[in-house]
Amino acid sequence: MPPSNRPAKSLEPLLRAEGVTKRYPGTLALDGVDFNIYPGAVNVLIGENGAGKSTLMKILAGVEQPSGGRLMLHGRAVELESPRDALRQGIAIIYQELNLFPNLSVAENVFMARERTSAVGTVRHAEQEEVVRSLMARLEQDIHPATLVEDLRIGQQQLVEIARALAQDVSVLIMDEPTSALSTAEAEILLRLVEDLTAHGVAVIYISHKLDECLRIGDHFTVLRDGKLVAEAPADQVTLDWIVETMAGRSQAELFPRSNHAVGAPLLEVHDLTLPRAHGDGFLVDRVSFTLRAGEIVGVYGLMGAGRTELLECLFGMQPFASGTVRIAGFELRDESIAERIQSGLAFVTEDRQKLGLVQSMSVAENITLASLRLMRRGPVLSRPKERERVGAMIQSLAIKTSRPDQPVTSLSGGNQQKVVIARSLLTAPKVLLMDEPTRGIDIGAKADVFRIMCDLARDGVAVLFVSSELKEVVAMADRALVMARGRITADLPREHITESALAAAAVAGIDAVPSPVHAHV
Amino acid sequence: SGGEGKAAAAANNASGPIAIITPSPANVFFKSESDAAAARAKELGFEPLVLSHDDDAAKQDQLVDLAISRGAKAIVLDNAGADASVAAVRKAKNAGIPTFLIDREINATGVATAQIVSNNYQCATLGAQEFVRLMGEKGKYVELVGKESDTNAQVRSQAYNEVLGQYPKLVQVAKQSANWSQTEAFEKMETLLQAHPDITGVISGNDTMAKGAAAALKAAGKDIVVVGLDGSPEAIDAIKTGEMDATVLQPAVQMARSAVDQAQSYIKSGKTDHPEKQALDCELVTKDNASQFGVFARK
Amino acid sequence: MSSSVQATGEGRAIAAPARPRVSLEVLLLRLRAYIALIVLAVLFAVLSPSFLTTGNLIILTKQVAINAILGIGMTFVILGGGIDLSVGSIVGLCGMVAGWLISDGLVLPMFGIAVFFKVWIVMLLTALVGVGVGVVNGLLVTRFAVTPFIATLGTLYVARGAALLLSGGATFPNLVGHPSLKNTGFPTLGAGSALGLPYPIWVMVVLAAVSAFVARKTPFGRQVYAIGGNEKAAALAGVRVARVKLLTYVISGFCAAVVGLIITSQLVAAHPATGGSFELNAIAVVVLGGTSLTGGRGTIGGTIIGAFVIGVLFNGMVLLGVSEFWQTVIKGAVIVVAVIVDQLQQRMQQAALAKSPT
Amino acid sequence: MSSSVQATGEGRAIAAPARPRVSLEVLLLRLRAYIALIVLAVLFAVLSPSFLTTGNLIILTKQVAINAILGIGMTFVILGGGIDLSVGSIVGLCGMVAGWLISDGLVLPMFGIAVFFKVWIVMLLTALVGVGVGVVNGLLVTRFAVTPFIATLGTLYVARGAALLLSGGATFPNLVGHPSLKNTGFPTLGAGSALGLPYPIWVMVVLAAVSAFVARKTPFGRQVYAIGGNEKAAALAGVRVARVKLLTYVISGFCAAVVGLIITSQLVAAHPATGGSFELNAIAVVVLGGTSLTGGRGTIGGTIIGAFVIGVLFNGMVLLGVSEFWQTVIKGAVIVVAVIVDQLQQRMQQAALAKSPT
Ligand SMILES: Nc1ncnc2c1ncn2[C@@H]1O[C@H](COP(=O)(O)OP(=O)(O)OP(=O)(O)O)[C@@H](O)[C@H]1O
Ligand SMILES: Nc1ncnc2c1ncn2[C@@H]1O[C@H](COP(=O)(O)OP(=O)(O)OP(=O)(O)O)[C@@H](O)[C@H]1O
Ligand SMILES: [Mg+2]
Ligand SMILES: [Mg+2]
Repeated sequence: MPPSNRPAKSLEPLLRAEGVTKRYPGTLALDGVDFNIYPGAVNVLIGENGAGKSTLMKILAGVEQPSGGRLMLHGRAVELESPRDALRQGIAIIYQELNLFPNLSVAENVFMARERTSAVGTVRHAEQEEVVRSLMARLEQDIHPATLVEDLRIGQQQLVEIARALAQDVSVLIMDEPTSALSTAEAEILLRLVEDLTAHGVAVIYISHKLDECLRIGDHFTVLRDGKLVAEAPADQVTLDWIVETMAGRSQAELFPRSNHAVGAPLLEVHDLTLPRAHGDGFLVDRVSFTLRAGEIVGVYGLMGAGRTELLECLFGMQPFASGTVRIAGFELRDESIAERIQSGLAFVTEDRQKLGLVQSMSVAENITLASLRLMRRGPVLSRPKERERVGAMIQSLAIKTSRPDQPVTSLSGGNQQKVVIARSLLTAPKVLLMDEPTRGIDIGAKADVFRIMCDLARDGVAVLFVSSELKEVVAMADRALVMARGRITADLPREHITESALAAAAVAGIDAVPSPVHAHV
Repeated sequence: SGGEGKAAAAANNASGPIAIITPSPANVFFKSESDAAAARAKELGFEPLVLSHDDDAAKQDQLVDLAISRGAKAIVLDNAGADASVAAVRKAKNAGIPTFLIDREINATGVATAQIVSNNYQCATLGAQEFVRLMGEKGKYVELVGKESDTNAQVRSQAYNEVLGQYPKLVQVAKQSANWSQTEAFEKMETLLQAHPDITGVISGNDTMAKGAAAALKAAGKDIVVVGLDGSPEAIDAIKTGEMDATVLQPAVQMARSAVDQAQSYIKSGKTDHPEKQALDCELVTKDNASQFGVFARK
Repeated sequence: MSSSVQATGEGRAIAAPARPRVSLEVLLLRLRAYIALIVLAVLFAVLSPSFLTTGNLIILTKQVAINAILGIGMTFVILGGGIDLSVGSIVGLCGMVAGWLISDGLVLPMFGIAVFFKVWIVMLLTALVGVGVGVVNGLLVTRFAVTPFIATLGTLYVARGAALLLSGGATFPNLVGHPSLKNTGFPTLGAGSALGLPYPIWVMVVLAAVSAFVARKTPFGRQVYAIGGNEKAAALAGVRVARVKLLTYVISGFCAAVVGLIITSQLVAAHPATGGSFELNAIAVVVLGGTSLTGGRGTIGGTIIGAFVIGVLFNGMVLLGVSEFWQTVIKGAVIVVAVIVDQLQQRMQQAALAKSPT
Repeated sequence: MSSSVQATGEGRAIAAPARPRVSLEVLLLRLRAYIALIVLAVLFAVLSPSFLTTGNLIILTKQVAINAILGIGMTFVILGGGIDLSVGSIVGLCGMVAGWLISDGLVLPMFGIAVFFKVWIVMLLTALVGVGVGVVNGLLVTRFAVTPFIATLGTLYVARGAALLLSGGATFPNLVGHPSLKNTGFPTLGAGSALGLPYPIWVMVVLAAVSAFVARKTPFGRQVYAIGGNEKAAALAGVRVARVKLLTYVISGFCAAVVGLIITSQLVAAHPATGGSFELNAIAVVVLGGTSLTGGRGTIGGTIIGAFVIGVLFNGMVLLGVSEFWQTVIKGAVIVVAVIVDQLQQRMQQAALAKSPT
C-alpha cells in the first residue's frame, strides 16, 4: 500500500522506553533498550525468538518491572506498577499466550474487571452482550456473546482477546503476535482493523514473525536481538532482506531448504477416516483417505476450522469416536493407546504448546525426554548420562536457546518452547511425524531450523505431515499438498501443481464456490 | 378378634418406639449400654430406635428433634454434655416425651424424668483411693486426662486430684490429655517417660487411655501402677494379666436396663417410683475380684 | 472482502447454536444436582411413613440449614479456586464467643467491670469474630501466598484452640441472659419461628437468595468466577485478585459465625468442641451441588440442593434406624456415587456438545 | 545454517554465567525445608533437658515414623496432582483386619472353620487390604473421573465404617497370638528393635530410601511429576496417565496399611477409631516439606523433614507440659508460619537471583 493514505505521524514519541533492562535468573532478557512508540502509527517490533520482545511488552503493560531504565509517557516518567496502572494510562495489551476465562462467556471475558454496572451495582449483562455483538461484527466474526470461551477454537479465542482490547479506549495498543493463531482470512480482518485504529490516532505496537504482514502495515520498525536494540527505521527504508539481515544475520534464501530425495514405500495409509460431530450434524473429519510415503513431506492447508487438527488427532488416537482404517508401515492401528502409537512410530507436535505441549513445572531436559523415557533407562533406572547426551544433541541440532538443560522450560521464549516440544517428538525416532502448525509464533531463524529438520527427517526416510495456515510455507516445503475444507480433502496436489491460488481455491471449495478470501488481497 | 388384639396390646401395654441415644458405639462402653437398653426395650415390646450423637451436642439436638417427630414414647439418653444437653431434654419434655438419662447427668433438675448415673465423682474417688494404696502413698505419677472439653474428663480429674492431693509424698509430675484415645495415650506415655523416667504410677481418665499407657510402659520394660476407669472388658483382661492394676466398673448395663424399665412404668402409670437422681455406685476391679466381672456388669 | 464475510458466514452456520446450547448446559447442570436428591427422597418416602410428614420435613429443612449456610460461604471460596477447612472451628469459636459475651460479658479488667450487651449486639460482635478469622485466612492466602488448604488448616487448629482456651474447655451453660442485664432472648434465634418455619430456615433462605444474586449479578461475583477460571488472566485483566479472594474467605467466615450462633442458640449453651469436622460436610455439600473443586464452575443453588441431599440422607437413615456404622459407610458411598453420576452426565453432555479439545 | 548456530552460540554466551548460581539455588532450596526444624530443635533443647537425650530422640524418631510413612505415600499422590484423605481410615481398617485375622482368624462359614495365618502372612494380607482401598481410590479418580478430594473423602467414610463393622465397634485386644495357632510374634514389629533402633524407624528409613529413589530415578517417578505438572501434555507424550495415577494411590494405601500394622502392633490391640484425622497430619507433613499441593513439585526428603518438624513440635510440647489447648493453637500456628517462611525465602531467593549481575 502507498504510505500516502496513512495518517501523517507526529515525530514526538507518545511512549518511550529509555535504557530498559530486564534480568531473569540466568538470562539478561533486555539490555538497555530504547524503544519509541509513535501515536497514530504502527510500531513494528521484530526479533528472533528470545530477543526480548514479549518481555519489553510486559514491562510497557505493567506486568513486569524493569531491572533498570525508565518509561516516559507524554515526555513524563511513569511507573507502571500493575496492568491496572497501565490500563489507567491507556496502555492495553494483547498477550502472546491467550489469557481468557474458559468458564465465562465471551461478553464476560471482554468486560472482566470493567463490568457495565447499574446504579445498584449489578452487572448489565444485556448491555454488555450488545456491545460485544457489535465488536464481533467489527471483527466480522459470528460468535454469540453468551458463548463460553472454552467452546471456541484457538483462533476464535484469539479474536476475543482482541475484542477485549478494543472494548476499552486506549492510546497505546500492544499486539504480541496477534495473528499467530489466525487463519489468513481472520488475519486480514485484523490488519484492516489495525489500520483503522492508527487512523484514529492510536499507537499500535505490532509484534509478528510474519514479516510480510509487518511490511504491509508497519510505519516504524525496531529490531531487537538478544535483548539489545540493533536497528530502528521508518517504513520507507525497510525491506524484507534488511529485516532478516539485521535480526538474524541470515539472508532469506536459506529459509526454505530443499532436498530432492527418493520417495519410498507407503508408511502411513489412511482410509475413510471419519469423525462425526457428536451432536450429529455433519462431520469434523469426513471420509478422509490418503497415503504418506517414506521421505515425503506433505503439507495440509485449510482455513481455520477445516478440521486439520481433528484429522491429526484421529491419527494419534485422541478421538475415541473416529472410524476408518489407519496403517503405519503396513501395520493396522485399531484402538491402540497414544503410548502404543508412539512406539509404533507415530509422533505428534501439537498446535497448542501451552495446554498440550509443555509440562510447565519441569526443566527443558525433562520435557524433551518425557516421551522416550524408555530409551533413557539403564535397567529400570533413568540414566543421567544418557539423558544429558540425548538432550544435548537435541538442543544442538534444533538450536534451542537455553542457558542450561535443567532450566525451567517456562523461562524459554515462545519459539524455543516450541522447539522443545518438537525435540520431544523427534527423540522417539518416529517413522511418521505429524506437525500441527509447527511454525506458529516462531521466528525466521527457528522456522528455518524447523524446515531443515523436516528435510533431514525426510532424507532419513521419515514421512512428514504438516498442517499450516501459511500458503508460502506449504508452497515452499510440501512435496505434496492436501487441502481440507469442512473436514473433507478437497485437493491432493502433486509438487508441480502447488500454487498459492490453487491451495486457496481448494480451501474454500467445500464452502460454496466463492473466491477465496486470500484472492481478495493477493 | 380385633378386640382381643387390642386387649393383648393393652395387657402388654408397651408399644411404640423408644429412642436410645448414646455417644459413638465405637466405644465398647456405650455400645454395651445401648445394646442392653435396646435388648430390654425389645423384651418389653417397644420398638427401639438406636441413635448416636458422637458427643456432638448439635447432632444430639437434631436426634431429639427426630425422636419427637417419630413420636417416640420415651428417650433413653446418654447425653453429650451436662450443660449443652439441657435444652434438648427440655424440648423433649415440652413435647410430652419423658427422657431417662443414663451414665451422665445434666446440670438441671425437673427436666429429665430420671437421671440414672454412675456417680463419676464416686467412681473416680474409688479409683484414686486404690491408686494411693497401690502406690504406697508415695512416689511420682502421671495423670492422663480425657478430652478436656468433656464434663466427665473434668469431673474425674477433679476427683483424682482431691484424693491424691491429700498425700504430700504423691507427686504429680505431668498431666496430659490424650483425648480418650489409645494411640495418643501410647505416644504421650512414651514421651513422658523420657522426661520422667522415675515415675511409679499412671492414673488415667478411662480404660482406653490406660491401655495405651500400659502398652507403652510394657514396651519400655516398666512395670508400674496403672489405674483406669470404666471397667471395660479389655481393662479387666489387662488386670488379669497384670498389665493394669485396677479399674472402676460403671454398671452400664444395669443403668441401661433400669432406664428402660422405668420408662415402661412411667408410660404405664405416669410415675417411676424412683427419685429423679439415682446414683448407682461403681465397683472397684482389682486382680483379686477381676474374674467376677463380665461386660460392664457382675457376672 | 465480501467473500471473507461469506467465509465467516460459514462459521456462523456452525457457531449460531451457541445460545440454546448454553441454556441446555445449565439445565442439565440443574437436573444433575437434583437427581440424587429425588432418588433419596422417593426411597425414604416409600420406606418410612414418618418421612413425608410436615413435622419431619420442617425438622429436616432446619437441619439442612446448618450445612447449607456453611456451604454457601464455602461455595464462594471454592468458586474462587480456594478451600476453607476452618469453618468447623469458626463455628465452635463463634459459639463460645457468643456464650462468653452473654454469660460473662466483655470483661474490662482496667476498670474492673464487665460490659453486657443486648443480644443483637452480641450477635454482631460474634459475626465480627467470624469475619475476623476470614480476614486472617484471606491474608494468609493472598498476602503471604500460603496454599488455601494449609492456611485454613492452620486456622482450623488455632481457632479450635482459642475456643477451648476461652473457657478452659468448659461449657457456657443456660444462655438465657438476665432481664437485669437486658440481654435476654438469645434462644429465640434457634427456637423461634415465623409463618410456621423456624428462624434458621429463614436465615438460610435469605442468605441463599442474597448470595445467588451476588454470585450471578455483581462484578464481584463474576470476578470470583474469573479468578477460579484463570487467576493469572484475572490479574492481567486488572481484577483485584487479592481483594476478591480475601472477600470470599470473609464471606465463609461470616457464614460459619451465623451457624455458630444458630447452634449455640438452639442448645442454649456453648460447647467448645462444637463444629468438629463440619468442614468436610460443607465441602461435600458444595461438591454434591455440582461445584468444581478446581474453581470457576458452580452455583449457590446447587449447593443448597447438595445440602438437602446430605440432610435427607441423614434424616432418612435415622428414621429407618440404620446403625451408626452403616450410616458412615452409606454416607461415603452416596457422596462418591452422586459425584460419579454427576461425572457420567457431564460426559454424556460433553459428548453431546463435543468439540475439538484444542 | 552456520549463522543460526552462531545466533544460538551467542544465546549460550549470554546465559553461561548462570552455572555457578545453579548450585546456590539448589542449596537454598534444600536449606529452606530445614529451617523450621532447626529453630524448633534448638528451642526445645534449651527449654527441656530431656529433649536431647538419646532415649528421647529415638522415641521421637519412632513417633515421626508414623507421619513420615503416611507422608511418603501422600507425597506421591500429591506430586501426581491428587490428594488422599482416606489414609487415616485405611490405618484404622488395616489395624482391625490384622487384629481380626490374629484373634478370630479368617472364618470360612461354608466349612464352619477359621483359618489362622502366620504373622507375616497376616501382615501381607493386611497390606493387600490397604492396596485394595488404594486401587478403589485410583479407579474412582481415573476411571470414574471423581475429584480426588471427593473420591478419597468417600473412602474415608466407607473404610472407617468397614473398620467399625468388622468388630461391631469392639476392640481386638491382646494380639499376642497363640503358640498352638503358630501366629505369635505380632507385637515384635512395634516393640522390637535392631542396632538399638526400633523397627518402625527402620521401616521408615527403608521406605524413604526406596521412594526417594523411585521418585527421582525411575520413569514412573518422572511420569508422576509430569502428570502433576500438566496432565494433558503428559498424556500426549504417551504417559499412561490413568495407570500412573492409580499407582500413586496404591502406594499411599500401602503406606497407610504399614502404619496400621505398626500402630496395632505397638498397642497389641486394634481399635476401630484408630487413625482418625491422621490424613491432616500427613498432608501437613508433605506441605511442610515443600511439596506443592498443586502437584508436580516436591521431594520425599522434604516430606521426611516435614514429619520431623511435626514430631519435634509434639514431643517438645509434651516434655514441657504444654496444655492440650495451647498445643492445638501452636500446632496450627507453626504449620502456617513454616509455610510462610518457606514462601518468603522462595521469593527472596528469586529476587536475589534476578539482581545478581549476569
Ligand atoms: N520468566 C522468565 N524467567 C527467566 N527467563 C525469562 C523469563 N521470561 C523470559 N525469559 C527470557 O528472556 C528472553 C526473552 O524472552 P521473550 O519472551 O521476551 O522473547 P520473545 O522475543 O518474545 O521471543 P518469541 O518471539 O519466541 O516470543 C528469553 O531468553 C527468555 O528465555
Ligand atoms: N465458527 C465455528 N464454530 C464452531 N465450530 C467450527 C467453526 N468453524 C469451524 N468449526 C469446526 O471446528 C472444527 C475444528 O476446528 P479447528 O480449528 O481445530 O480445525 P483446524 O483445521 O485444525 O484449524 P486450525 O488447525 O487452524 O485450528 C472444524 O472441523 C470445523 O468444522
Ligand atoms: Mg514473545
Ligand atoms: Mg488446528
